Amino acid sequence: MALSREQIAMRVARELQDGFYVNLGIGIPTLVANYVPKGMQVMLQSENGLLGMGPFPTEDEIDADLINAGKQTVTTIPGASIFSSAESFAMIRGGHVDLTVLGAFEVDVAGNIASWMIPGKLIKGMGGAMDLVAGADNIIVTMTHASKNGESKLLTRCSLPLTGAGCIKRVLTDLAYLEIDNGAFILKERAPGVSVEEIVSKTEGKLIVPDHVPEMQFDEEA
Amino acid sequence: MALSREQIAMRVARELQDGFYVNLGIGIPTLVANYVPKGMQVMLQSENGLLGMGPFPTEDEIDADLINAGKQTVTTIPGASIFSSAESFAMIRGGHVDLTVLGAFEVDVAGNIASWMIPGKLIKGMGGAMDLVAGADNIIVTMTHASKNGESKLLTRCSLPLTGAGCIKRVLTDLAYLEIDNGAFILKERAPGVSVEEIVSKTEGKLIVPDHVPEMQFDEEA
Amino acid sequence: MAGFDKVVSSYEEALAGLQDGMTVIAGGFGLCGIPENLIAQIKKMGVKGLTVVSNNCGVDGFGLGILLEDRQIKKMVSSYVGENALFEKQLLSGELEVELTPQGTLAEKIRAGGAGIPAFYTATGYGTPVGEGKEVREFNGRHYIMEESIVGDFAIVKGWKADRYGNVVYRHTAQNFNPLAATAGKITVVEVEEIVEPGELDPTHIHTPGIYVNRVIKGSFEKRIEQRTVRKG
Amino acid sequence: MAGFDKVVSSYEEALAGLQDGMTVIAGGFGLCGIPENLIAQIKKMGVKGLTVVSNNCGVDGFGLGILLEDRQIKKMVSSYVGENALFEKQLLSGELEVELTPQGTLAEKIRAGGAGIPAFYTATGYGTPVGEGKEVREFNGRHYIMEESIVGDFAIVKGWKADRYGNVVYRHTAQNFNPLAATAGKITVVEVEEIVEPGELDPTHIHTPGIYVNRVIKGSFEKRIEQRTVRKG
Repeated sequence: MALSREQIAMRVARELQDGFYVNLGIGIPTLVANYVPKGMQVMLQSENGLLGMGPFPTEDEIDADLINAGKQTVTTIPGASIFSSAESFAMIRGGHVDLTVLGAFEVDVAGNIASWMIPGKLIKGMGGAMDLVAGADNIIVTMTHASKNGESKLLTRCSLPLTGAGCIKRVLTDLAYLEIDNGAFILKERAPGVSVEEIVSKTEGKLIVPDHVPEMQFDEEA
Repeated sequence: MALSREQIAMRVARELQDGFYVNLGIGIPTLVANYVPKGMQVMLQSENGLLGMGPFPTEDEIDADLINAGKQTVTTIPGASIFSSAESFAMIRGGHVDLTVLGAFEVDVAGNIASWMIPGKLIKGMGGAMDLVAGADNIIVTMTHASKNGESKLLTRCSLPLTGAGCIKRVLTDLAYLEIDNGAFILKERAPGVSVEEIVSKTEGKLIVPDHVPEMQFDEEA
Repeated sequence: MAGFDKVVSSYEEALAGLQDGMTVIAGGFGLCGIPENLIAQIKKMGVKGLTVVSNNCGVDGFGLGILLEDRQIKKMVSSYVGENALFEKQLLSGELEVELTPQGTLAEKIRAGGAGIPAFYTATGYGTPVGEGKEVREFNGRHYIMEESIVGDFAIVKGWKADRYGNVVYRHTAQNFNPLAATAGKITVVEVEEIVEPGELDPTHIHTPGIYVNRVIKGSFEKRIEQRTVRKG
Repeated sequence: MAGFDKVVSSYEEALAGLQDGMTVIAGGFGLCGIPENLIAQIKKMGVKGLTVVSNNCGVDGFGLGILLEDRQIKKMVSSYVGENALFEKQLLSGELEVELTPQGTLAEKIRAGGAGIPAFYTATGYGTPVGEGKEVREFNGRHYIMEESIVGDFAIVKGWKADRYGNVVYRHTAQNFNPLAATAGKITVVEVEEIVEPGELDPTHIHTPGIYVNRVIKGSFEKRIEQRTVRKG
């Protein structure tokens, strides 16, 4: 069965390391914060100028002057710092963020990513995504493997305007965890109960399937 | 008679305007701060990261962490701000400083200035001077008109390595106040008791002498 | 008004000189830290043909969104259109010229404008539509594109407190683009919640030194929240 | 040391990994805000062939000047030589390679190094020896030269207070190049007068966010004054 939003977040959370500074994009990536392993500390960077983002505020704590990059009201943790957008992207562009998690419309075998525009139909704008993918060595893309019509989003070549070129090495979809290397997707893990065949059929770009593809395990409630 | 250091500072001070942000170089320029006209406010910028420099401290006030660009212990005035060297030169390079006063070894008719190096003999380094002359529209150079041997320092072409090219429009020497325009020095004022002939003889670069060259007046004690 | 006292008493005075066709850089991220009263004054003045540089364009009916209603904006330079239906509509229909600029590049372009840096290189946008037509250059084996700086005829800024000399501090993440915008306006206007006397702000805590600021005005602010998210207490 | 606790307890640990031939960026201006104990530790370690990026090179016998005595420095990148006889002597004799860099350009090169900007344009130095061999480019009718960024293997920084997570505040003009250096070291080491717990520093007053900092150590400081100037009380 395809992973739930929560399971995607749980699987991403396994890539965290103690002491990581992490930027989580809007949507599913935001949920990763709920699954930081016990005893591990990570610090969340929000590109509007906050390092050390805390949980949502209580009704009493709400402050219009304290939001994250998703424009949600948030809090700070002890040891947080707040700064300008130039400083925030100095951190991002300068490669100081340890892990970036963000969504996408499409990725391809060359590590290209498209996430900000569907010509003639939808323009969200790139926000900070282009800076994040250009600045990070360590990016995980979370997305659905195929559209509702079954069309693959893991492509030979992205069809939509790019967010970044050649910068993506790891993709977690609702069906599989894949790495991108040397012009191909490499199937590393599959979602519980999802067959290799289904993944193959829904992956348009070149896919390398190792002899053994372990199934993800989720002990926790999701 | 040639102007004293104090008289040079007094004459420069007449170019101040109320509300000016001013950067004063090391040496004579520093003295300008002593002659700000009564009722006028100027704010001194020191390129090591201080806007709103106050007078020297008393013995009790001395603080090793509070110095100016000349490495002298100073104080701050109410309304001062302190920032990094990058921010300080953002101000300077960005043209936000209203007036810069600095010394020089040589200037020439093209508005070039040399102030940081005598090959094989002396290297002070340019410090912030190259940024100051590149960033300011409004610069006054203070210097002696000629060397002790009588060699002119106001030249057709600077002989020493430049600090900045084509950036100087106003020069105050111990003998005269001159403007630089269209490839020539224009003699605007002469020091009390100094003849036009002496200035002509000590100016190597092209000099335009108007029919009337007023003598500077110093009412104040100097 | 003598010396360094930059306080003005009316929004008319605060934006005096703003004319049709000018470029305005606005601080704020989403609806957080936006100069809402200065924007309302621009609407009231009715100036047209503006180029507005701002990460977002407010929302329908609030913030910069209200300047779209009467087509006062000719061109937006922004990174994000997402939460503003009228903005997206005018963009898709071509009524509004939009220069979509990555958020970090936008921040750096404004900072550079204030800092006398005419252009810089960044890897952001290389190989994407943002890089099209821009100079590409390799440093240490990686590709970068050249981005030019931005300066504004006016910068409109929302601060928390300012002293009379125009030194400004921002509150929490309402800082965002505001200190950058403040450096890059030929005329920089800051509206704040509180005006204090020079000396009341700690010199090392000042976010925007007064040298960048031309006018200061005290306003009162709605501070609308875009995404009200809470947890149980 | 788990999570974000970056405090180390010895200067040996603070500079572990520093090797011959590395590039070290040092904060400080004159003798103000210099990481004096970290410099002393470099002398003690005896590493050689260093490239040191610092606005000044201390004075004879104090600050970075002590690294000149045993020729530990191969190359200096500085804006000012003026107050250091040994520095000027080694420079004039050619024993020491010196890349004289305008102060504002030096500050911006270090900031750019930390910020992922490989190069930028500035008018500073155009038409002077500093501009020789550098690309010249015109923007809006004015000439600018291209300057490339600087990164260091180590950055050594003097702060006032830091929390355990490496958030740093500086005192008065001891700030200077320190926050820039802090961003540009592959390993950034900050020595401070006081270490506090996370949460004790106001988030909006932090000059160097902890993300840039790898190690923090508490030291005691001589803080020598270069030009002791006083007025009568």
